[in-house]
Amino acid sequence: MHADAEQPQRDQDAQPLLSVRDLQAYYQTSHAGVRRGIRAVDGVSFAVRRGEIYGLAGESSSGKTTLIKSIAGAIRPPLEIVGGSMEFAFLPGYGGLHRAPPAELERIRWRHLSYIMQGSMNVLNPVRRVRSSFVDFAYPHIGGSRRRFEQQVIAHLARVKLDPSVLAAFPHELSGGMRQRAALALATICRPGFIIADEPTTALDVVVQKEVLGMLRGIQRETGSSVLFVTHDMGVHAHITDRLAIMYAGRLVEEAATTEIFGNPLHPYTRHLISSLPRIGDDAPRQGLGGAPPNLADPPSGCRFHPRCPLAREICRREIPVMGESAPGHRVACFAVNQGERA
Amino acid sequence: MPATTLSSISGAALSGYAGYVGRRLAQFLIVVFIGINIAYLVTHASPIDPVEQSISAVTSFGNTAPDAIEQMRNSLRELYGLGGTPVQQYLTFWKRILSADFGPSLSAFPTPVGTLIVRALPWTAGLLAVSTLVAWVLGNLLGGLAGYYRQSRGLKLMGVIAMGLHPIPYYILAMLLLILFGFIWPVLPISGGAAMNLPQSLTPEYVWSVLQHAILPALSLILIGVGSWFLGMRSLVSNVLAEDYVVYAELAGVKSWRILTSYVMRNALVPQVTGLAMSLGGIFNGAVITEKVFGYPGLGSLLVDAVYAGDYGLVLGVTTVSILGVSVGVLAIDLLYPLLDPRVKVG
Amino acid sequence: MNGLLLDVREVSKTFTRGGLLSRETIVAVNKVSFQLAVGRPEILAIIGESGSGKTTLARMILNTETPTSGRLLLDGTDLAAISGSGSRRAFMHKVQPIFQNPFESFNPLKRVERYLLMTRRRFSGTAEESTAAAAVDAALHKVGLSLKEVSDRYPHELSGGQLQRVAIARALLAEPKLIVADEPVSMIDASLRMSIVNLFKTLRDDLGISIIYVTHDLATAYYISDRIMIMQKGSVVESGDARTVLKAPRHPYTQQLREAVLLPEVSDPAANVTHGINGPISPAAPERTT
Amino acid sequence: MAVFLRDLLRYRAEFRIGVALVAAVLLLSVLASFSPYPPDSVYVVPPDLPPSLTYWFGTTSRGQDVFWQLSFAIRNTLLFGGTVALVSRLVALAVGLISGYKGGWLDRVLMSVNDTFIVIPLLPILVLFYFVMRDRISWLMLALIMACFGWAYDARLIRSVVMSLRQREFTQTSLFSGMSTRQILTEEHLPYVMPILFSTTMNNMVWSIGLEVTLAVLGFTDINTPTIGGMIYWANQHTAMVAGIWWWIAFPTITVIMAFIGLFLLAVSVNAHIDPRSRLWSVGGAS
Repeated sequence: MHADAEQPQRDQDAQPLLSVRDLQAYYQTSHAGVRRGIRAVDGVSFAVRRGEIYGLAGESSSGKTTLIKSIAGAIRPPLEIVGGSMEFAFLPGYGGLHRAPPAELERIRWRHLSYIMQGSMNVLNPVRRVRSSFVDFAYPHIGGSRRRFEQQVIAHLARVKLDPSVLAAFPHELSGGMRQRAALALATICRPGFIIADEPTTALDVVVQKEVLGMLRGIQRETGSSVLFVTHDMGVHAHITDRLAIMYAGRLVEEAATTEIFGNPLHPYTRHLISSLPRIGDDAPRQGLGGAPPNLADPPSGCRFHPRCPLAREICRREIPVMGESAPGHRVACFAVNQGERA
Repeated sequence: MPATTLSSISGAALSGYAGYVGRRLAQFLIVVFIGINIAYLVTHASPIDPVEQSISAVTSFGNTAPDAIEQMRNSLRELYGLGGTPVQQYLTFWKRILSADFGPSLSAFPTPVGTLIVRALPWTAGLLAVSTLVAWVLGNLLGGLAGYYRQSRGLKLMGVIAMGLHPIPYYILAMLLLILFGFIWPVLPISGGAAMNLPQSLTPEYVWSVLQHAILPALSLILIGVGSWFLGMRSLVSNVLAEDYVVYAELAGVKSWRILTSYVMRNALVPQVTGLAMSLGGIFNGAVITEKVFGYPGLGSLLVDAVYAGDYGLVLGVTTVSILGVSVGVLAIDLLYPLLDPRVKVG
Repeated sequence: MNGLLLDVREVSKTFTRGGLLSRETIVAVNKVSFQLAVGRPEILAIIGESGSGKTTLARMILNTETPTSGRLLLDGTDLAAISGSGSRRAFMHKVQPIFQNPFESFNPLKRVERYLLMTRRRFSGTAEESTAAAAVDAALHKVGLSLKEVSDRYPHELSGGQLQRVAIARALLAEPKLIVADEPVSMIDASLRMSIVNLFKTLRDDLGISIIYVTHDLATAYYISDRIMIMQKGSVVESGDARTVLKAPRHPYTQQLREAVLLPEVSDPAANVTHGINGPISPAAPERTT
Repeated sequence: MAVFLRDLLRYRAEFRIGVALVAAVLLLSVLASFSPYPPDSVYVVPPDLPPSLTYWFGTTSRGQDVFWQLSFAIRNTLLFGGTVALVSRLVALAVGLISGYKGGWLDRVLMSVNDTFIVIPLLPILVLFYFVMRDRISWLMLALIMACFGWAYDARLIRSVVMSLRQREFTQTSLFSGMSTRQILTEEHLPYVMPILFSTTMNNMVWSIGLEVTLAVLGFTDINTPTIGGMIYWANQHTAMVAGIWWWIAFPTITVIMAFIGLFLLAVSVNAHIDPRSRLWSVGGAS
């Protein structure tokens, strides 16, 4: 239903490429007969439109990694999808990669959906040349003669400013930045409609990071892919994403256009995240947030942020706030912000 | 800019390989040096005179005239460099080894020890090479499959069998095979290298006989080898499966057999090559005893029989050749290693 | 007093890799010099990317790495002259480290208070158990914790922020004059990071401890440091007052670094096309939450 | 430690089987103290009797009761393996800890020697040793010389563990908390080395007992002290298999195989329980 709420978009945007509805993903462990659940993702809904870079921000215990794993279909015990669905437009009717049959997965992988992983440094097979990774990953989808394929790869490598000689190199012979650019080329060579990027530049030095982000942006513009971009780094989000969702303790707390999030943050947690970041040239003192991120095996009742929230009130302890639209396209889950509409 | 970086890097890789070869050669020389010194220490630091040992062993077989014994004693002393100061003895020892001259064999007088060893060497080398290779390939293949298809019942059962086989010493397994095929189900020759009545030649009958005779000794070496490579590979594969490049290839929908071969097994094999080099000494020990059990005419039988016959020169010769042979084998594997792992260590 | 607390003179460190036939030399730190004055506590940031040599330099100051050439003097004592447990302890009494990964800073098999009590026992000279506990508690209070919260806890039972506070409290128990902190907040969650950063300011202002803050992050360096040094491939390319250098960098490399910092604000609203709602964006949020 | 053992017993079938096998073998060896016959006397019972209620495992051609002879043999054999393991542990621990913690040229020298000892084929050297010692060889002497060779593989394992521990930040924290090198190695690092020490002890016993059996069967040890290998040696001397006295060979063989598999399972399960990646140390073996 929230998809309806975002209707003011043009028609082609009306059908999102990915819609996640009320997703619940728990780590269920059964140790010595005692069942324990870590509610890493607990009721998350959002939609990624065609041709946008959708950002997801959150700290280490926010559940963003679990969310990515669930969407990517990399669900292995003890992780379990307890409820909700994740529907891709190019894979309709299954409610998630984990429910799709292998033949369907084979059809969409790399053609429609690709990944840039957190440990991108280590995604290339260390004992084989870079060329073979391109052949293994992309050739089955592109086909044609091997020579034409190689020319296509070389042309694509030029987009990330890599020399063709990279293909004959082993991964350890490349610098970190070169490897990351090779991984970026590998993930985009089939022009997939959807790219999941999980902390793709976290391990890079700042200068290289900016360069790689620019390349990702360029390729995305050119191919019109959608990107789900996950990082804890708000600076990166500000630089590259179109829309941005903030996650805290397994739930979304705010979602809006990136300009709106940084220009007019509403949730107390988002406000803190942005205001606490130091900036060169600004000498105002910054404050840390009291308390600590909650233990997801035993999360606080009501709003999970309430123990650390300066605006917390009685209702926050009892009830779970739902995402309400405070302005067109700006959703926030906070009683203090939404009280006009709610109570 | 990337092109320049690359060429300079591959230059470094090349010098890295040269460095690697240099280090392996140095280690080879160290092994041989220490090994030969241990042999020297064992023979010279013992309170018992090996010459007297030999003589008492030889004389215990029959009556020998006293002056013949005295003559033998002197020639042995001279032969094994037991005269002179310790420094002189040490130098003589090395001189003999470097010139591969161990004198005549006592037990097969006057055949030189060298000739006996050269005659036995191909048997041992052939048996070892074939059985080690078969065991390594088979064990890694099955172990790799067992690590990848963890649910397969057949492979699980194989794991249990491997756990039972791996810790059994070569002698016990060889004996069990001997009992099985010698007493309970006598279909295979249980002794010798080939049928006695056939002349050594390349005729099909002779070759067939050699192969038949090799089955049991090879089988006992292979069974234990397969068990240990199987277990090692299985645990390596389960580690490699968690590596980013494997997870990523799975996400990319790379075909399963390709992931198994080019990603999982290919990477897990790298430490197994090092493992092969490191266990060569142990495998050789196994070959020695297996040869003795099956009366196979290789270095192992030669060594044991030389001890029974009190043939000092032969024992020393076989020991030295063993150290040298195993070291050469290790060096060969080490030099092949970069073919499998492009990341030859520079450090 | 106007001596030097730390005097780094033309320090270099080279690593050689390879054996007899191929030898490769890597210059990790190349003739770096700087001083910290006694009685004038300050925060000095050493900034660099990976491979800049900043961590090697920090290790040489901590005397866990010996320089290939050059000298380091702490309070007039040459670090190269330190040998034997007595002088080593005297050195650690003056300099203490803080590490990057709070979860790795303590042995996972041991309770964290072990390190607090051990530090107290080794550096205070008294073996009295009850005063030790009181001293540990006092140190923990300085970082916003108490012995009650920490005692009997294993590292995995504490959060990253708490562990980093414990690590700082442990360093304080040696009553050092200098703390060398290598990327101390890069692995701390965003919501907790600033409280740790502010803690360093408190240590400087209230306890008079000088701090060498090693980082790749220009923004936090600007926020807390008095002086900065920019390192590139082992050499210091620019140094000086933090505000001056970072506001108006002179060296091209510093300018490049400064350019590459991604600000937590949308600089070019046209770049983000989805929605039209924007306006002038103030650097700080309009309403502060605390 | 108690929790560790409890978890092992509860979750690892290999460990349970291993404990059962080793316990059975140990029980048999303890029974040696209650033997009605001295270990080295012969012709105390009627020879060549098959297993019966009186002589559970039968009797030998030398007039010995196989059951009691076996209990002496397995006791001596385990004692031999234990001695080799104990002595070689001391060397392996010292070399591994020092090499791993100190690093530098000392490490390079020690590892060069170490790799040599891994590679050298030991059996010919032990045979050579027997050749020059002959009847003066005692089991203790053999145990010591085998211990001199049996440490290398495990020293490398311990070294790799210590090397990775040294890299970890808590080692620096310990150092700056004022701990001495000895204290860091014994209090901070040893707990990580202990499980490996345990599993290598088991593997080392398997190795040394296997070699001892081999040497004894060939007659290259002190054949008058009853050991498993010694029993098989005498059985072979009396051509027991040909004569159909199978129990003389079967029972020692079964017992020693039980010991091997039991010890090996203990090693494997402890290894898997603590660190599934422990085998990966050999990746660095080529450097």
